[in-house]
Amino acid sequence: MAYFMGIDIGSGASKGVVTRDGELLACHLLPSGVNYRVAADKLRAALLARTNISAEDVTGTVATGQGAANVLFSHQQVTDIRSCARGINRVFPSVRTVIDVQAQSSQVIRLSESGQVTNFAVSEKCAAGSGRFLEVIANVLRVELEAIGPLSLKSRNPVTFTTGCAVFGESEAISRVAEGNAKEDILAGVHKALADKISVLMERVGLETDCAISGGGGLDVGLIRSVEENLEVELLVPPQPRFVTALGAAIMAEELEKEKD
Amino acid sequence: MTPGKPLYFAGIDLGSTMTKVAIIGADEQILARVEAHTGAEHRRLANKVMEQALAQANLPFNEIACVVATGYGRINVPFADRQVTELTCHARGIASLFPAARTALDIGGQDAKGLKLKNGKLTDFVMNDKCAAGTGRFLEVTARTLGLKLEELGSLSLKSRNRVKISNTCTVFAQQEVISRLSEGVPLEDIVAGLHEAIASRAVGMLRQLKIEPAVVFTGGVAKNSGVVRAVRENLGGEVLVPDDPLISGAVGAALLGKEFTLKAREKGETVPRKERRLTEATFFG
Amino acid sequence: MAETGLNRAKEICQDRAVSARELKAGGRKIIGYLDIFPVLEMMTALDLVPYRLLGDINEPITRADTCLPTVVCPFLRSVMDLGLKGKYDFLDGVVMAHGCEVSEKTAHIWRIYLDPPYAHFLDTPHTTHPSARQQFKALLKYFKETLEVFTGKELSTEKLREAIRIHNRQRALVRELYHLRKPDPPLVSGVETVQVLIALASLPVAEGNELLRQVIGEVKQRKNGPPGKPARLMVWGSIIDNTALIDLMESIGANVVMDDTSLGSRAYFPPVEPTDDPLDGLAHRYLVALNSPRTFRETILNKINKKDYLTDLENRFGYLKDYAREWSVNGVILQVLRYCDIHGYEVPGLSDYLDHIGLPGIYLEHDYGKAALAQLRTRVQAFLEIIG
Amino acid sequence: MAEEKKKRVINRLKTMYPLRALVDGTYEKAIAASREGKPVAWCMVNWWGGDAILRAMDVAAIYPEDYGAVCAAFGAAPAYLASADADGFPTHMCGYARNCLGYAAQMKESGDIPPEAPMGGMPRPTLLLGSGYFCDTRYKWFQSLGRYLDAPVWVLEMPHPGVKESRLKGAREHDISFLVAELEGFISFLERLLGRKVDRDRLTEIIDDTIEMNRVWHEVNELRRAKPCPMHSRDFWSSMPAALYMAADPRVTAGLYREMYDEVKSMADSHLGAIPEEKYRLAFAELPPWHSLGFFNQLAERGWNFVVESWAYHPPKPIDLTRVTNPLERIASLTYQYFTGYFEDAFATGDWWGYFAHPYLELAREYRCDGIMLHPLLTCRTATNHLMVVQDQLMKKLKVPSLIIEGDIVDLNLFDPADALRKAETFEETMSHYRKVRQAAGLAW
Ligand SMILES: Nc1ncnc2c1ncn2[C@@H]1O[C@H](COP(=O)(O)OP(=O)(O)O)[C@@H](O)[C@H]1O
Ligand SMILES: Nc1ncnc2c1ncn2[C@@H]1O[C@H](COP(=O)(O)OP(=O)(O)O)[C@@H](O)[C@H]1O
Ligand code: SF4
Ligand code: SF4
Ligand code: SF4
Repeated sequence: MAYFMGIDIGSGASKGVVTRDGELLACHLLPSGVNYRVAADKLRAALLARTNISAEDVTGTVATGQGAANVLFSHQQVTDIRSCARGINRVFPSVRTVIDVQAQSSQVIRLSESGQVTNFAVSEKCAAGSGRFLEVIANVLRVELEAIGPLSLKSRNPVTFTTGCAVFGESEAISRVAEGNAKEDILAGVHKALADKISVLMERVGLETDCAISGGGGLDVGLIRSVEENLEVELLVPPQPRFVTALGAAIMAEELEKEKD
Repeated sequence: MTPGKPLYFAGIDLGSTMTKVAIIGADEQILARVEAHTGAEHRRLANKVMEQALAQANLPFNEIACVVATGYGRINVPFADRQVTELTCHARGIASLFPAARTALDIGGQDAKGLKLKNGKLTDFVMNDKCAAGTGRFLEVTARTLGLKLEELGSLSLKSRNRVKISNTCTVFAQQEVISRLSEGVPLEDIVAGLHEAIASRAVGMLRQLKIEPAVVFTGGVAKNSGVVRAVRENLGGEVLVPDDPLISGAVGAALLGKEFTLKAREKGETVPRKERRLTEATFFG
Repeated sequence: MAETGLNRAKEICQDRAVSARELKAGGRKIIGYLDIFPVLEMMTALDLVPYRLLGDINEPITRADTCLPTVVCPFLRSVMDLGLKGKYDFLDGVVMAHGCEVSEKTAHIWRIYLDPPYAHFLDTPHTTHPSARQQFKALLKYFKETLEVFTGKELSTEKLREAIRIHNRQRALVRELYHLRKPDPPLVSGVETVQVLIALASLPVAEGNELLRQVIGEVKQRKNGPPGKPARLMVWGSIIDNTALIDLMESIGANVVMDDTSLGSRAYFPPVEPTDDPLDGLAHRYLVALNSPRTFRETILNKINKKDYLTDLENRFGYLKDYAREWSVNGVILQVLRYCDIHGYEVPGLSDYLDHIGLPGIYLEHDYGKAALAQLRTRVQAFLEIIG
Repeated sequence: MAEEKKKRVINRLKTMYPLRALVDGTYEKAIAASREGKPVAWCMVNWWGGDAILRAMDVAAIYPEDYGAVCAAFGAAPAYLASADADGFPTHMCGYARNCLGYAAQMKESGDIPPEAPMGGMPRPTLLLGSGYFCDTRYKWFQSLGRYLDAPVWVLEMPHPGVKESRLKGAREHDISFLVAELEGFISFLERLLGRKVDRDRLTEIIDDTIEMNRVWHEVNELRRAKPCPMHSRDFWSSMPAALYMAADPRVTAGLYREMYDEVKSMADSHLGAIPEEKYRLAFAELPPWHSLGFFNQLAERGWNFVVESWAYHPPKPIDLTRVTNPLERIASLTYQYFTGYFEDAFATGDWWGYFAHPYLELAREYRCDGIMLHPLLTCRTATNHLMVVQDQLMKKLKVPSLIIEGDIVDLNLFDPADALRKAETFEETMSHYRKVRQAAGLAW
């Protein structure tokens, strides 16, 4: 019996999964904090504890995400674009396009029926194009991240942001509140702004259905609705969108092992 | 306005971060200067700042011959007789403080500007107001992240012997970089110095779109930060003049322009149309 | 209220496609053209309606991202975007020229992705060398040929002469309209002028002439023209195919009284001179007489083998000095769309020239979007304060 | 230069060095000529024989485009770019042009070659030879130099072949006679400027040598179809300027290309590749990031071999010109061939989008490429305009994927190596995937 581990060190959160015979056994998430190495070690310890196995039982580990280089115990590092494609392929084999919204960037990935990346586009290094924009606004509105989606759905009158910058957007949101705009309208405005950025990426790679959303953005029903409206497509949402990339990494660890044989 | 009676002029600079008011007399002496946070909640309090300035000058509002508003909230000040852009006002204020000034850099909360001056007047300018990187907001966010006061950043960074390079341009992501550098044990002052360098090199890069001629003046709230001032000097490789109160130049310029408008109108036997001298709140999205 | 010419122009301008579809329903064939180098007379002579391709500043560019990169000027990307979105589906063909390098590229990309029944690319030399003039005339013959094949009709010299006459008429009328901007305050505002120009770009030339006559008549009569303002501006640079930018200037204390852009004076001022072979007159007008910075003009060398910078500037920009004098301009806006090379390269030289003749100018680079325009407001206002 | 790693993964050709030295030497030669009071021209790449005419008239020619790449590689560009910025040239314009404008500004200010100019610098020109082809920059740039230089500008005009309209009856003949007329026009301009006549016999000789030089250089590149490919793009870029910017007597250059031919041939015969293990074969479009060429070493470590570049930097496909008697017509015909030879078949197969994507399809097929790396430039539209079409057509017709890495030729701030590497790594999977797809579709590689 072989166990495999996928470790995804994201800019905000570190996610890890353990698989056995292609089955997902356990997953775990913790904040990446400032020391990715520590996060990676803690994540492994937690995963081992959950599955009740020891480090030696793990046949292969693949690390991914922006902090992948800090996962000293991994056997290989792969880009999160690849592992996200693999992961979504396992969850929804019919998916040909996946929108991955993380804290640091958004990306649109096209993939083959076997989960290989066939095309991709990544957002610029600007917080206004990533999940971080939502965090920033949620924070100033004093709304829990979990609540922003449902709240945004209630909006009837989304505001239009006059700036394309997350930082100025923050002050604008504050002023809007002081002006008497409803929080849901402000949130819906941010969701729309981010969805527009995603549409631009989508134009570049071309949409092929089925289409799914992964990453932390997949937890946000407000964002999902905005993207669906923009692209005029229904999005498949995996049960645990934030673990898709880590799952993909574990799958790649399995593949690596098979290649050896 | 009865002739012979002393004339007073007020300038109000409603910035994104700070609201500044200056009141001057006909002799251009500054009789009052007040600076307060603009902040979202406080923004309606522009009238309060004006009130404080009037108290400082010991004048009833009615005595002010002309009120000129500037800054990015200038359109929303109901009691201002005229609105003038911050570019023109800063130029005028800077020229009155430093008659030799030919080039000026102004970094405020929401934008960075480069000005060219000739004979005390604005002749050319450049502006960055699209991205928070390179503006005062970058430092505000940093201070918040580090739990420091804005005022502390400057002197702290001057202690640095080995500043770090901040690789993220985006303000938001740079904050994260700051945190991870800290956790790596990089001394605080080296990080702050790195941030100052980032902001200075960006601003100077923008300023270079104008032909830089001495004397060069550095104003705006960020010029209060001695670390950025040093970094700007290094980047320019030359002397940079900083006024004692770098915040006020826009408001002073606005007041000076108020005087000019009034005198010009008088020459023609006219008066500058006056708004009601009532201290009502400013609005936002006018 | 009786329909005035200005109102009609405004209406056409609000939805350009309406008039096109009406024409189409009436059995006319409509040919889209880009920029000012396709020779309109040839189309008019064959009873085709030349219809200028313009962008839409209010429509976010999305589809064009798949085939034109973002480093292409946003005007062309907008044009392409509208094409891909089917907003030009009433066209029977397109003619594009080698105006600037990117418009040349757009010509091919349009053909690849939209494959219209008729398409012609008219190469346009960059110099006015004698050999280039000959070349251009030869290229006009090819253009004539493909038009004849497309329409199945012969383009006779008489018809061409007649078309030249009626286009020249339009040019004269536009000049007349521009004369009405000379008084202070001008009789017609900058925004109104743009509306008329956009309408002209959407109508058959004869109808355009009618509209112009009507507008000129009523503008001369009216009492409620634009108010006097301290600044009289001339706008130079990349194409302005919408009212937003001019509106911004006129809403903060300026009258825009003159332009040097390709939807405005540049497109209309030079007439076609009569020649034995009308193709000669046309070739001369479109290659030599049209004043666009996309055409390179050598500064003639005298005995000394050195170029004199000021003489060169005078040769290139002297006409702007005349415009400024005739229209009593006291400030020039040098506006360039981001990524427009043709106009971008001119900026320092033109600024030098304006300095030399003592006319203030300011350079504005913009993105062709309503939101982006808002950020120009402070800049324009500061300029008005500088000249005020 | 800075980033070049110690470990050299790419096996550089020995015969490349003298070709590179030839180009580097032009700066010194031009300075010497200028000191002796001889005329110097700053020129754009002028395929159609402007170079031959200059050489026949003993005018030393240097190429500010090449100098832009030199300044980028030496790290001298930022200071020149800043000067151009300061003078108000918009930053979205060509990096080469802004580099040169800044250089000229500094030259005007100091009255001489700027002190830290790489390769000794470019001496003050007697004339500027601009070009009406490829991009608007290539004549607007030289026109703008009037701010700093008093040299007259001549623009050599080009027709625009390679489009559907250039296939109309008689158009080709017309275009070629236009080219010849333009060359004659340039000759008379030069004769007026320099006050002497061109030696027509010498001109004929140089033209014939040029044609031969291009032929040999073409043959060298044909050898790169070998698997593994013995010559990496980096060698191509180092040796291309000798032909592209007529760096020396074309007869000498032809000799050096012949030596290169021998070296590449012997490597191909013994199945030696330019990198240790060729896992992926790539084409490159268009201009490389001159400031970060070390990046290709990192890719070479991963098994990426760059086997061919876009047609625009390659010599024209050889044609038989023996029956053309007028030498100017010979060079004009070769020029015409350059602008049409790579897409002749585009029209034959019913497609008429000419030079846009067709040559890339052909290269991908002939050089058996697994992918193409597209380098859209933020400051150059010419090298960027068509790339999305290229990407689209390569995928639709040949199932060859494209990797897009944005950057710039001169401004290194616009290139992010870490991000580029992340994209490249992902792209390996894409290339492997499409290998299988092509196989399934019955494509040969
Ligand atoms: N509970 C939640 N509800 C809505 N959005 C969420 C939630 N949790 C996280 N997000 C979004 O997901 C983003 C983080 O996504 P993630 O994929 O974990 O990024 P990273 O891997 O970079 O840390 C946040 O910026 C936020 O936008
Ligand atoms: N005491 C201080 N020390 C250091 N920096 C300061 C201080 N006060 C203000 N600042 C900086 O100045 C900026 C505000 O500058 P200001 O010129 O008033 O801008 P605005 O006109 O947009 O309000 C703040 O963002 C902050 O970075
Ligand atoms: S615009 Fe704002 S969010 Fe975007 S990079 Fe700049 S600072 Fe960051
Ligand atoms: S605006 Fe400039 S780039 Fe765009 S079409 Fe006109 S000349 Fe060409
Ligand atoms: S092709 Fe591009 S890089 Fe070359 S000169 Fe033109 S704009 Fe510059």
